[in-house]
Amino acid sequence: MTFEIDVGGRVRAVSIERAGPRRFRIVVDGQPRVVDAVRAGEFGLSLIVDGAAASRDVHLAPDSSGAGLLAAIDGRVVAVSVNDRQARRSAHEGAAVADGAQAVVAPMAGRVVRVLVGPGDEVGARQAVIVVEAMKMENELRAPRAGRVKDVTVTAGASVEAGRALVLLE
Amino acid sequence: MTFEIDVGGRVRAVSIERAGPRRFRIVVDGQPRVVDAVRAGEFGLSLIVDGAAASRDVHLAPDSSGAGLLAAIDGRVVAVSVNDRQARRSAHEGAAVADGAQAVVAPMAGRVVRVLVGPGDEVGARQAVIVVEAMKMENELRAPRAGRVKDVTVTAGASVEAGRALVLLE
Amino acid sequence: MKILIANRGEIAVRVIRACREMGIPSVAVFSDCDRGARHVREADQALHIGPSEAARSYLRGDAIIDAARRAGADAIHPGYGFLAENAAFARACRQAGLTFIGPSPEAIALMGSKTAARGVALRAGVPVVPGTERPFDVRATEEEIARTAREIGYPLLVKAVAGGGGKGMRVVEDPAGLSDAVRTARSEAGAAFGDTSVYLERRLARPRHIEVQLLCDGMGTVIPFVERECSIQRRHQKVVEESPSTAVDPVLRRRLAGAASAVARDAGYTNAGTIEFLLDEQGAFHFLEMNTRLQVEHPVTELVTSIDLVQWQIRIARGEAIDIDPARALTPHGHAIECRIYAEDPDQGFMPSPGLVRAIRPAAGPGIRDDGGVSAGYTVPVYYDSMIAKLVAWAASREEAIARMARALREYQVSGIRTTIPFFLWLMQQPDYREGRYDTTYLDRLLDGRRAAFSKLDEGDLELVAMAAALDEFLRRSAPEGPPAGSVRSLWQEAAWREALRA
Amino acid sequence: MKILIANRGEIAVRVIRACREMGIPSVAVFSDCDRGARHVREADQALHIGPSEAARSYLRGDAIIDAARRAGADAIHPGYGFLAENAAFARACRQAGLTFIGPSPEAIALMGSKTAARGVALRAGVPVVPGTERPFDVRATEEEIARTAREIGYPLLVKAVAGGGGKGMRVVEDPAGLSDAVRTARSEAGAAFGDTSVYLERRLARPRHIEVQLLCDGMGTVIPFVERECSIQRRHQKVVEESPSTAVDPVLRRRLAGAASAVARDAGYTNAGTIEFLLDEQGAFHFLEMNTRLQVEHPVTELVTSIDLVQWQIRIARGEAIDIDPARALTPHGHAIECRIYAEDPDQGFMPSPGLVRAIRPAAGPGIRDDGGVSAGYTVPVYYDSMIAKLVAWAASREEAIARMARALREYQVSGIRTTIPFFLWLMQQPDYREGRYDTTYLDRLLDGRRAAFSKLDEGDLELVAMAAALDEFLRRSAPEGPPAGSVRSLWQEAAWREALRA
Repeated sequence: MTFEIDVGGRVRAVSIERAGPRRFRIVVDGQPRVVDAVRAGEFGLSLIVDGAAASRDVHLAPDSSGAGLLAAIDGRVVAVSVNDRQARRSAHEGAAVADGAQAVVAPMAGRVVRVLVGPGDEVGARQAVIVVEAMKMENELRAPRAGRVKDVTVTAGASVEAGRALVLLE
Repeated sequence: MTFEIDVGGRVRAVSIERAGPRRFRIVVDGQPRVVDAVRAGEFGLSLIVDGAAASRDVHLAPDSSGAGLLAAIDGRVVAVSVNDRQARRSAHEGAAVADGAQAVVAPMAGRVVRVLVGPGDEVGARQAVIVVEAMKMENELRAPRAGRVKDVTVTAGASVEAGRALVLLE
Repeated sequence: MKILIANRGEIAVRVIRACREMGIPSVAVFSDCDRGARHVREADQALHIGPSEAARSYLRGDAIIDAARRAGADAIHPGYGFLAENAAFARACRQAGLTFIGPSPEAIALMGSKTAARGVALRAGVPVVPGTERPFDVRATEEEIARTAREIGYPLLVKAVAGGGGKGMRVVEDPAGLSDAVRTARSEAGAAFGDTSVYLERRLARPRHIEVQLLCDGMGTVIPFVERECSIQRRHQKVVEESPSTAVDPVLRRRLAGAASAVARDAGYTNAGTIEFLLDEQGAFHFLEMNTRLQVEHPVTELVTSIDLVQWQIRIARGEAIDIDPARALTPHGHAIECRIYAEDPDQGFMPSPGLVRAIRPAAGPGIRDDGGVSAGYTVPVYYDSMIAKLVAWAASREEAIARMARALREYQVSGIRTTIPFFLWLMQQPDYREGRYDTTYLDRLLDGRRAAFSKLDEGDLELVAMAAALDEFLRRSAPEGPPAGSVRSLWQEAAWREALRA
Repeated sequence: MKILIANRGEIAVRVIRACREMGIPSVAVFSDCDRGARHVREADQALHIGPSEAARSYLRGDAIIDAARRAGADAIHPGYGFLAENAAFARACRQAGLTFIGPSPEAIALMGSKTAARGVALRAGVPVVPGTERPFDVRATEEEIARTAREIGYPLLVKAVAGGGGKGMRVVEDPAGLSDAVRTARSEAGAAFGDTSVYLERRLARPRHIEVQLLCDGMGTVIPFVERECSIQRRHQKVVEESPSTAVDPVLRRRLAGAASAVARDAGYTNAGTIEFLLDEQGAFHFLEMNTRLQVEHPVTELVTSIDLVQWQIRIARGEAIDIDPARALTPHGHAIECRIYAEDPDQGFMPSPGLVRAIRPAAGPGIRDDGGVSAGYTVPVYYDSMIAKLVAWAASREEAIARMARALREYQVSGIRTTIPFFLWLMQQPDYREGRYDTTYLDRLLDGRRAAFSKLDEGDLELVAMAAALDEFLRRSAPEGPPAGSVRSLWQEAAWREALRA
C-alpha cells in the first residue's frame, strides 16, 4: 500500500508491505527500510528501525480542529497529513482560501480588541491585521500573504466565533 | 431504564431517568437521588450528588479477564457487574462452577510447585489445595467452599495455562 | 475547617492536595465549561457557580460566597488571579464570617495600588524605581504630565495604578509618544480594572526580575525566602522561573530579604505574599510591586527550601504561629526551574490552542514535580488563562536542573492540542539561558523576528514521522472490521475490537 | 559512553532517565512480551534478546553481551535482579571489553556467598547474627548439624549460602523440625541457585531490617548514607521502605555507617552497594548480608540526601572520584517513604494480577516521585516480578510523608488490573505503622488470618459505585450508533463517534 504523507512542507511517498507479525518493509521516497512497529497506547506507535536498532516513539492524534493530525516525537510536534487530507494547520494558520481571496479567520472564540487595517490597505506577508483576545491574551492575527485588504467584517469590541472570517484579502 | 448492579455482595436495583443535559434522577433500592454526571476520560465518570454536592470520581474498566468490571473509587477497587453478567471476580476466585462440581482453576499461566491434597481428601472453605508459581511468586490456590477432592489433574512441576482446572471438588 | 477554593485549574488542584494532606475537606466551584475539569473531580464537594465567562462565574464573589454557605465551608482559598487580589471580595468574605486565606482586605487594598505600595516601600527605606509618587489626577494636563516625564527621563513606562500582568502599561521611548501612551493605558486600565489612574516610572534598561516570597503570621513573624528569578518573560508574562537566581549572592540575598520584610511589616501584611524587585545592571535593586497572594511560581521556592507554602497559608489563616527556621527559608538547597506549560502554539506566535486533550502523560521520575490542571478527555476552554500544567525540575545544581528539565520536557506527552513544550525544549538549549545571562528583555529580543519553528525536526525525524503516519493508516485499514453497529453496544465487544486494533 | 541496560520495567526506565540527563545514549533489550514495554520506547536503541521466559532473555548473559556489541554500547547497567549479582556475567562483560556498572566480579562472588560475606564482616570487626561460619559439607551428618544447631540455639534459620529474596530459607522452631528444614532448603536452593549449600543462623525474635547504602569509588573513597528502614515485609519481601528509620538515632546512625564502610573496605568493594543489618530488640545490630547492586528502594535515599545514586554509579564506573560531602550523605533531610505498587490483588491473598493496563494516571504534585515502568496499553506479563511502579513520597516529617503518601495513593489510577494500592492505603492508616512501631514480623502477623478486603467501601460508596455502573450502561445505550463498520474506517469518523460517547 502506498501513502502520500505531507510533513515538514514536503509530500513523501511511503509504501508499506507487511514482512512479519510486526515487521514492515517501508520505502520512503525510494529509500527502503525494515521497521519493527507496534501500537503503544491509544495514540502511540513504537518504531524500531533496522540497522541501527534506533527506537523511536511517535504519537499521532487528531488536532483540535479534528481535521488535521499532530505528530509528536521526543517532545516536538509537527502537523502531518495522510493522502489528500489537507495538511492545513487547522484554523491556526488564521487563513482560509476562498475563490482567489484569502480571509484571516478567528482561530477561536474571542473578542476583537483592535482592527489594524482598513479596506484598501496594502499589507505585507505576516503583517498583523487584527487583534483578538482569548484566554486572557491578546492575539495578533497576521496576513497569510502580501495583498490588499478587501473588507473588514468586524469592529473592535465584537465577539466572534471560531472560524469567522475577519479580514478579507484580495 | 432499570439495571441490576451486583457490587459488594449484594444486587441493587438502579433505575435511571434523564432529567437534563447531564442530570439524572436515579433510584437505588427505592432511595431517590438527583445526580449530575459526566464522563471524564475513557473510563472515568464524575458524579455530583445533589444535596451535599458531594463530588466523586468512579473509574470503570473491564478487568484482566475482560469478562468482569472493576470500579475504582478514591484508590480502592471493587468488582461490579451490570445485569446478568456474572459478577465473577474473573479467574481470580480460582473457582468455576461446573455441573455440581467445583474446580480450582489456574488464574494465570505458571508452574505447579506443590499439590497439597489428593483425591478423597476433605477440605474446608478457603483451605489451600495447590501452589502455583507465577511472576516470581508462589501462589496458594484455595478451595472456594468446603467439600471433598474428586480429582487432581496435575502433578508438581507441570506447566499450566490460565484457566486450566487443577483440582476438582465434589 | 472546610475550605472552598475560589479558583480552577492547576492551582485549585494544588490547594485540594494540600487540604487532603492536612485532613481538611475541600470544596470546588465550577463554571459551565469546567463541569468535567480536574479540580471538580478531585475535590470533596463541587458547586456550579455560573456560565463559562469568568465575569459570570469565577469573578462572581457573591456566587462564590453563596456556594461556601451552601457547602458549609468556613474558609476560602482564592488561588491566584480571579479574585485573589480583590480587596472587596476579601472584605465580603470577612463580613460573611468566612476566613479568607490571604492578607487582610486593608493590606490588599493598600498594596494593590501601585503608587500607595511605592509609598510604603519608600517609608520602609526601600528604593523604588524612580517615578511619580502619586497617580495623575484625571484632569492632569498634557503639559503637567510631560513636565513630570522630563524630570523622570526617557525611556519611561506609563503604568496603571491598579494594573497587573502587563495590562494598562505602555513603554514610551521619547516625548512624542507620551500623550498617546497615557491615553491608551488609561483606556485599557479602565476596561480591565475599572480604574483609569496611571503614573509614570523610569524604564530600566535591562533589569532582572527578582522576587522575594514572604510568609507573615498574625503575631508579627515575617519569614523571607530565598529569591526567585523570573526574568524569562514573553510580553511581560513570566514563562520560566527559577530559584535561586544566578545574579544574587548571599550578601545581596540578605539585603533583598531585609528590604522585602521591611515593606511587609510596614504594610501590616499577613499570610503569603511576594515582593517584586528589579535588579539593574549595576546590581542595585528597586521595589517594583507587591503581589498579595500565592504566586504561580511558588513551587520553585518549595523545592529549594522544602517548605510547603500552601499548607502554611492555611495554618496562618487558622491562627497558627509560623514555626520555620529562618535560615532554612533563606538558604537555597539545590536549584529548581519551572516551565509553565500553556495550551499555545509556539510555532504560530504563541497563539492559544484550546481544545480536547485526547491524552496526557506528564513527565515523572527523579527530581520532577508536575503540578497539572487537566486530564485526558478535558476540553481546554477558550475562556481562561491557557496554562495546563507547571513542570518543575529540581537538581543539586542549575546545570543538572536544566538537563533534567530537558529530559522531562522530552518525556511529556500531550495529544490533541499544541503546547509550549517544544519552545521550552528549545529555550533550554540557548547558550545565554544556560549561562544564566539574561534579563527581562532577553526573551522578547530573542523571539523578535524569529520565524523558524521551535519544533526542529531533521530529515531523519521527518522521515520517521512519515513512516509512522503511513503505518498508522496501514494498520487501521488492515484491522478487523469495526465494532458491531447498533443502538445497544456492549463494552466487551467494543473492548475486543479496540484490542484487535492494537496491531 | 553508551550504556546498555540489561533489565526491564521501572529500573530500566530509571537508568534511561539518568543517561538522558547525563547526555549518554541508552540501549534497551527486550523479550518477546516486552516489545511494547516502556523501557523499549524510551531508550535510544532497542534490541530483541529472546523469548518471554527470563531464562531465555533477561538472564541470557551471552545474548545481552551480543546485543551490546551490535548496538555499539561500551557499558552495561544491570539494574537489580536478573544478572545484577551474577559474578560470571560481570566477568563476561569485562572479557568482552564492556564496563559493568557495578562492583568487580570478585567482589560480587565474595559477597554473594552468605558465609563468605559473614567472614568478611567478622574480619572487619562487625557483629553478625550468631550462626555457622562455614556452610555444611554435603556429607555432613544429621547428628553433626543437630549439634551445631544446639550450640546456636532455637529458633533458628536454615539458609542457602547462595540465597536471596527468602528463597532456600526455612524457619526451625525446635529440634524436631531440623532435618526436614535442611532437606527442603537444600532442594529449593539447588533448584533456584544451582548450589545446595546451607548454613544455620539464629533467628532473632522481632528484628528490624535496617540497611546502609554505600558508594565506593576506585580510589578508596567509601561514602555511607543515612539508613533505610525496610522492616515492612510480606513473606520476606520488602513492600514499603523509608528513610530515615524511627529506630535509629544519630549515634546509632554513625555506628551503622562505620560498620557498613568497614565491611565494604574489607571486601575491596566499588560502585553502589548496600549492607543489610538486623537490629534486635535490645538495639544491637548484626550484619545480615550485602547486596552488590542498586536496590529497588534507592529513591528514598535519593530524596532525603538529594544525591542521585544512579548518576553516581555511572560516574564511578567511568573512573570518576566521588565528590560528595560525607555529612550530606549521612544527614537525613526530611523523610521519604516508598510503596512498591505490584500488579497483585491484595484482596485475594496478593495473587498476581497480570493483564492489560487500560489506563494509568500516576499520582503527582508536591513531594511525589513516581518511578513507573508501564504505560497505558501495555500488558503486564506473567513472566516477571509484578512490580509496575514505585510511588515515593517526601515531606519534612514522617507524619507528613504518610499523609502525603495516602493522598497520592488515593489519586493513583490504574484501570484494567488489580494493584496493591488499596492495601497501602489501608497500611498507612494502621496505628502501629503510623507510630513507627514495627519489625520484620509485623506485617505477616497483621495479615495472618485477616479476611476482610483492603478496599473497604461503606454503604454510601457501594451505592455510588452502583449508580456509576448503571449510568455507564445507560449512557452507552443512549449514545449514538457505533462508528461506520467496514474495512476502511477513518480516524475522523471514529473520533467523532467517540466524542459523542462522552455524554
